[in-house]
Order: sequence, then C-alpha cells, then structure tokens
Amino acid sequence: MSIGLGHYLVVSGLLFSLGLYVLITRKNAVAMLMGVELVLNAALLNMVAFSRLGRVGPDKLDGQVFALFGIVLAAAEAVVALALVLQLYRAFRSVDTTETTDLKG
Amino acid sequence: MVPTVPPAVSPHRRPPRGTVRAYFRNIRLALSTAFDGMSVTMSYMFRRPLTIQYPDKIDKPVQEMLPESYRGVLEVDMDRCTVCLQCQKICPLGCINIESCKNPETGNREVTKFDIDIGLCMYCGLCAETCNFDALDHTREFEATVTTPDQMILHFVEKPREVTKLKAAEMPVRKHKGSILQKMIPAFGRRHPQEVWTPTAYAAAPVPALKAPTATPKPAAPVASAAPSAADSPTPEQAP
Amino acid sequence: MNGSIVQVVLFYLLAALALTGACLVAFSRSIVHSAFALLGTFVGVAGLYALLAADLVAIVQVMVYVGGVLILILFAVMLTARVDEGKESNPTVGKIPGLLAMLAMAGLLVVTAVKAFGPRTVISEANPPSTVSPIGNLLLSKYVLPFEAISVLLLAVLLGAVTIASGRMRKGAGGKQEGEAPR
Amino acid sequence: MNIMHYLADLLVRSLFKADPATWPYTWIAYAVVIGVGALLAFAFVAIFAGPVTWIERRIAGRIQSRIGPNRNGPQGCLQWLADGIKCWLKEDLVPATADKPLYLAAPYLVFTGMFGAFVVLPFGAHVIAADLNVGLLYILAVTSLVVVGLLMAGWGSNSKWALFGGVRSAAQLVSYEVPSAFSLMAVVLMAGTLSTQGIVGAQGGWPWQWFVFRNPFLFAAFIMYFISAIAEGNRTPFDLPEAESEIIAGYNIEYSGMRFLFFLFAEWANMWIMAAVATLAFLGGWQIPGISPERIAEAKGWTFVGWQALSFAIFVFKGTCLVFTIIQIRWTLPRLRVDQLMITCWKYLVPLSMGSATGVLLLMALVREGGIVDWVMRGAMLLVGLLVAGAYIRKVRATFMADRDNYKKMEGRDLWYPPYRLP
Repeated sequence: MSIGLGHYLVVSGLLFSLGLYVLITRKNAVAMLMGVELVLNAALLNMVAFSRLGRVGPDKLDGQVFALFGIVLAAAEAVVALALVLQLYRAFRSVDTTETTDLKG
Repeated sequence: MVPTVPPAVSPHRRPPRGTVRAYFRNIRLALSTAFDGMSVTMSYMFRRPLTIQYPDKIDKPVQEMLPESYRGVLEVDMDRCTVCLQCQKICPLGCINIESCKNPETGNREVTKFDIDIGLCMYCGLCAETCNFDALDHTREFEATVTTPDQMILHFVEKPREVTKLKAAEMPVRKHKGSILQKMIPAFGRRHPQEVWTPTAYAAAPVPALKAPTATPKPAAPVASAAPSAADSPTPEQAP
Repeated sequence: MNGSIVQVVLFYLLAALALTGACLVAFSRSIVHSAFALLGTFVGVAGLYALLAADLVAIVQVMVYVGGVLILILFAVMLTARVDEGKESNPTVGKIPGLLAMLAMAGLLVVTAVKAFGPRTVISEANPPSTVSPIGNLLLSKYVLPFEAISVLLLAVLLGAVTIASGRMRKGAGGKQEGEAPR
Repeated sequence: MNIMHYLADLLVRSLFKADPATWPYTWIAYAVVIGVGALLAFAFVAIFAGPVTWIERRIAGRIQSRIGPNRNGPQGCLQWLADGIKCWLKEDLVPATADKPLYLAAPYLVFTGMFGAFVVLPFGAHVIAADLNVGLLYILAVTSLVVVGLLMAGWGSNSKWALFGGVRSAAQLVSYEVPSAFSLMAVVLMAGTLSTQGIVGAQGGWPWQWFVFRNPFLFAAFIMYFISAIAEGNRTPFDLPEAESEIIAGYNIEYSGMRFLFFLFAEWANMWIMAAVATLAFLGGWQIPGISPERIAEAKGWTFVGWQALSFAIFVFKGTCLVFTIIQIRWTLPRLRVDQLMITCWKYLVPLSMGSATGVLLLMALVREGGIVDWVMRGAMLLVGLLVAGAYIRKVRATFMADRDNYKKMEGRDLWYPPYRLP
C-alpha cells in the first residue's frame, strides 16, 4: 500500500467540489470568498502533487513555483475582495449577495 | 491599513521643523529615553527595598506607627460611660446598640447591653466626637479579622453593670486605647502586648529608645486627659 | 522517514483534516465556525505539501493562508456580522441543486483521477534535500518576469485595497460604521 | 545528524540488534524518540516558565523598591508551583453564552502555535529536534497559529472585552510580523540559509563573530527585531491586548483554571522563544568561543557530551539574559497608545527594517568578507557596543550615587544591597 498521485488528486477533487458547493449555495459574500479559497487550495494541491509525483521528475520544481505564485495571488485576491466586501457592507449594511443588487443609489 | 493619525510629538518641547528631522528626532528620543529609564530601574536592582515586610519583619507594631488621628475599631471604656445615648443617636448606620434599665432592687440604672457592630461601622468618627466623657473612641487596631459573622458584634457589656454617677473630673482614668479590645478578642492582640500606644511614643524618633518613652507618659496621661475634660465640661449634668 | 506506513497514515490523517475542515466550511450554519474551519483545511493542505517534500510551499501556505488570508477573513466576518442574525448567520439557498452539482463534480473529478492515475502509483524515491535554494534559483532565472510582475501586482493590490477600504462609496448613506459586538 | 536521529538509531542498534537503515520498524523507534523529545521540550517550557514567573515578580519587586513573593518555600521559590496547583484545582468555567467549541479549543491552539516553534530551536551543537532547512520561516509561520487562537478565544468568550482584546492582539501580531520578518531577513542574507543551525554555524563564539557586531545595519536589525518580538509577545510596553485600564484583561478574561494557565504558559514560552531566536540569529547561538563546530562533531565519548552540555549552557545563558532584559523593559517603560503602537510599526519599524535589509545587501556586495574593511567595521561596532555598555554602567552608577547619601541620612543604613541577596 502506498500513496500515489491518484490519492492526492482525489483529495483535491473533493476539496474543489466542496468549494463549488459553497460558491453555489452561500449568500454571504465573505462565505463565498471562503469557497474560492477552497477551490484555489485544491488547484494548488494539484500543482504540487504533479510536480512531485507526475511524469516531470522529482527534481523539476516548476509546479511548486507555480503553487507559490498561486498562494501569493490568492492572498492578493483575498485582500481586494475583502476591501470590496467592507465597502459593500458600508453601503448596504449587508453582505448578502441577493440583497445587494442596486447598481445606482 | 496605514493609520492616518499625525505622528506623536512630545508636547514639552517645540517640534523641529521638517518632518524628516522630526522622524529621526523621534527615533533618537525613543532610544535615549528608554536607555535612561532602563538605567534608573537597573540602579534599583542594587538598592535596599524601602518596603518593610508586614507583619513579622518590622521592628515595632504597625499600630504604633499609625498617625494619631487614625480611626480604627471602636472601643468603649464602660467605667466612664454614662449611657447618655448620644453616640447611638448620632450614628448614621445604627451600628451602636445600647440598652439600659432601672434595677428594681437597688433603684440604680444599669446598662445591660452595649454592642458595636464593626461589620456595619464606617469609621466616620461622629460617635467619638459626641462622647463628652472620652469613653467611646477609635483605637489604632485595624486587624479586625474574626472567624464567624456574629463575632463582628462586639459586646462591651457582658453582664448588667451599674452606670457610673461620677462627674467627668472624678471618673477613673481612661484605659489605654486598645487595651479593652485586646482583652475582649485575642485576635486583636498585638504581638507586643506590653507596649501600648501613646502619642508621644510615636513622636520619639529613634527605634531603640522607644521603650523608655512608652513607659514614662503613663503617669502623665491622667493629668493630660483629666485636666481638659474637667475644664471644658460645664454643661453635662449627667449625674442622676 | 522510511517505511511507507507512516506516510500512508499521515496522508489519511491530513486528508481527513483538510476535508473535515472543508465540509465544516460548506455545511456549518454559523459563518464564524465556517471561517475557523478554514484553518483545518489550510493546515491539512500544508501538511500534504510537506508530505510531498515541498517544505517551502508548506511553510508559505501556513504563513500566508493562516497568518494572512484567514485573519483577513476573520476580521471581515467580525466586521460585517450582524447582531440580529443569531445562530444561523450563514444562510444558504438552493441546497439540492448545490448538492447535485457538487456530487456531479466530485464524481467526475474522482473518476477521472482514479482512471488516469489510480492504478499507476508514481512514487519518486529520491527525496530532494532542500527545495529552498532550487526554488530561489528558479524564481530569479526562469521565472524572473512573473516574479517581478507579481511584485508589481502586490504593490497595486496594496494601494488598491487601501483606497477601496478607506474611501467613501456614496455620501450620507452608510458613513463609517464600526463592527458590532457579537451576541 | 542531530541528536534525535542519533538516539533513535542507537535505540534500534542496541535494543533490537538491527540495522536502522533496513529494519522495517525503525519508524516506531523514531516515533518513540520524537515523543520523548516533545515531552522533554514540554518539561523545559514548564520548568522555564514556572520559575521565571517567580523571578519576574522578584525583579519587579526590586525595581519598585518592594519585596515580592517570599513565603512559599525558601525565599518564595516555590510560589510558581503553588500558583500552578491553584490554577489546576480551580473550576474550569464556561460562560453560558459562550461559543463552546471555539471557547474550549482556543487555549490549545495558542499553545500549539507557541510550542511548535520549539522544534527548530537549536539548544546546543546537536541538541535540536529537527533542523529544518526552512527553520526561521517555520517559526514565523507556526506562530501565526497564535493569532487565530487569540481571535478564537476573543470570539468564543462572547464578551466585549475579550473580543476587543483578541482583535487588538491579532492586529498587533499581524502588523509586527512584518518588521520582525524583515530584520530576520537581514540575518538570512548574511548566513545564506534559513536553517537555524546553519545561521548559528555562520557565526562564531567570539563577540566579533556574532551577527550583531558585523555591521551597523545588522546592529539596527537586532534592535528592531527585539522590539517587534516584544510586541509580538504582547509584552509591555506593547501589551495593549491586556491593557487593564481599558479592557480588563483582554482575550483571556473569561477563562479560568487550567485553560487560563495555558494562555499564561504560552506567554512565557513565547518570551523564551523570542529570546532564543534573537540569540541564535544575532548573538552567536550556542557557539563556544574558541571551539569550532567541527571539533565538537569530531569529539568522542564524554568529551562530546561535555561540549554539548557547554553549548546548551551557553545558549540558555544568552537567552536568559535577553529574558531578563525583556522583564526589565516591562517594569520600565509605560504602555503605548493604540495609534502610537501602529505608528511605531508602520512608520518606523517597517521602513527602517526594510532599509537595514537593503543595507546588508549593499554591504555584502561592496565589502569582501574577511577583508580589511570588514574587520574595521566589526571592530568599530564592537567598540560601539562596549561604549554603550560602559555608558549604561556609568549611568546606573550615577543614579545610584545620587540617592545614596540621602538614603543614609534618612534611614541610618547603607543603600547598597547586592542583587543576589533576597530581602
């Protein structure tokens, strides 16, 4: 018994679909952001798993570099998204995405 | 996330012109003042502590070091009390409870109860001020710890006793403050029971010479306390 | 460590941690619980990275996600939580379609993964001694352009976030609000 | 080869007469050794944190011209045990409106975050749990768990003051992570590695081989790291999360009994961690003056054990000196305001620590290591350090002398009281 690439891919697939569920069902903007983070984590796990266990060979670290870039991008995205959410809350006193539908006000 | 508060500048000195200079001046001030403060606290590592450890490492009882006007637990000298009830009336909290009656056999007034609830007392000193016979007064005792709540009520009259009929000048000398309490409750007792507080003892400065002055004022005390009470007690015609 | 048993046990433990966290995020009724459950996912995924001998990525994951993103999300949750929401602070819509979509996606991904890579378990034997300096070399040679682009992006994000968060969107309507204390 | 591997291999060889490289159950031996190591580290934290509480209270007494706890045991040295037992026996209250799972989990998260850092602290030449090649980053990463724990405690308690304390603490920790990371980066640049043993190995035993005295930028980085480490540990003058005057005790206000003790434990452990990181990064770590690491590694038998013990003692001594400084700072400086706290971080420490990292880079590019300029710089920095120490001693003496005669006149006895004597 040993752990191969397939195991990691299954975990990342489950993470991705849970993130998708969050994105579909949640109404709260912050909660949707959490779903995005789950999806991103699934993708990054894929990259690292492929870089280590894929066909490219263990000494090729491009996948890990991409994962690093991804982590940094996720952080940047979270910062901007949360700034927007705060501003949304100030304007509407709510972060429910079904209520905050006015374009002009 | 960067705060938009203006930089804190010490109000004592005029801030230098130019923000760059102020910036570096703040850094210099922070470092140099921290350096000064650290050196002061470090010098205290080599100093004898000023605090004296209470209660077992001081060379005389704390009660003797307290100021003259200290208001401790109340105490009554029943030999001087005329049961005028002035103290009971003036007490804002009603912590003094006095009862008296006429003895049908002898026809004399007898006091049957003189209770002071020290749990209730707020040490305002009104009762001590109204007492014309120097019977009720604050002592310097403050360690009024008791083990049960009912011990907080001090019973100064154990069994009914005759009320004194003497004039203030003829009354026996006021017992030393605290000596009655010490007899009533051992917990109030000092570790040096032979030393009784007197104002002159505190005024005497050197520590080794303390014992001599405590002993000497004892004969002087009656003169000191009797003379003023005889002089300025024209009104009270308490003699029954 | 030698011995694949340790690796197998650790893998299942970490995968369970990550997936439990994700499930709590998805199904918890309180948004605060959801946010704290993200911690499990992030730490679990970081552990999986460490199991994949990607130590730098694992540490950066913990540092950036737990120390940065999670804290930001928690702050956002606490600043936008309402007192009157009570226990059910994270409402959901369309649970059934969501579940269906999730199951379909999960089935698709899992079947693909198992079919493509399940029987052929690739195990690389040689543990690279350190990934720190090779990754550093890669960042400054092959990927120097993305690296610089990312730094410019980070600067832009810094300025943009400050501008958006501190600016007024419209006058009079909201004004500056402080987050309510939770009940 | 660190001590954990060595011991595990020894265990396998001597007990089971097997070759650790091929034996299939070696991992059990490793697990046992790791478990014992974790227990030892825990015992170190406990044994360090406990008496330090007593020492801190005695030092605080001295600084404030009073006595401090001296009742339990000789000179009160068992006070910490009494306090610990009291906390252990107390009821573990959970507020009725608390968010129970978060409330209960928070102290352990905080403690895990602190305790995790012990894995990479090099206590001696080979006394280290795991010499990760991302050591310093690992410390920075694992302590971010603390922030989550504090927020969890603040929210879970369902109390205004706890939430304020938690949020303040989180904001402070997140902010001060930036300057501390930048000043450690200056060291990482000099050493060329992130591994803690590698950083210690890049320095030497003598003060002029330490990183503090290498160049002025590293000297500044040391001061800035020290300041931001104090802030990260929520110690005075940065103890706003626990400001008694505004929020009564901060995030731990609703806790009682053992959980409260865990928060305190984490605080003391953290004090040691920041002192240890400052020691290993700037003050030469466990390096024994005049003895090269190769000689320690080559030594056999009791000589080897002796070198290990000596290096351990040196490391703990340096760390304890820094802990003492932190304690003294706590009883010297007043608490900062919230805006001053943030200004200190973002306007002063962050740009200056960036500047020091850049300066180190510049000097590395311009000055050849071991060249004349390098040695002149080291000598000058050492001289500066000695001058500062001399000025400090002079100032302490002057403050002491200023009050000595007055005291003698008033009290009739000498003011001098050596610090090792306990009143």
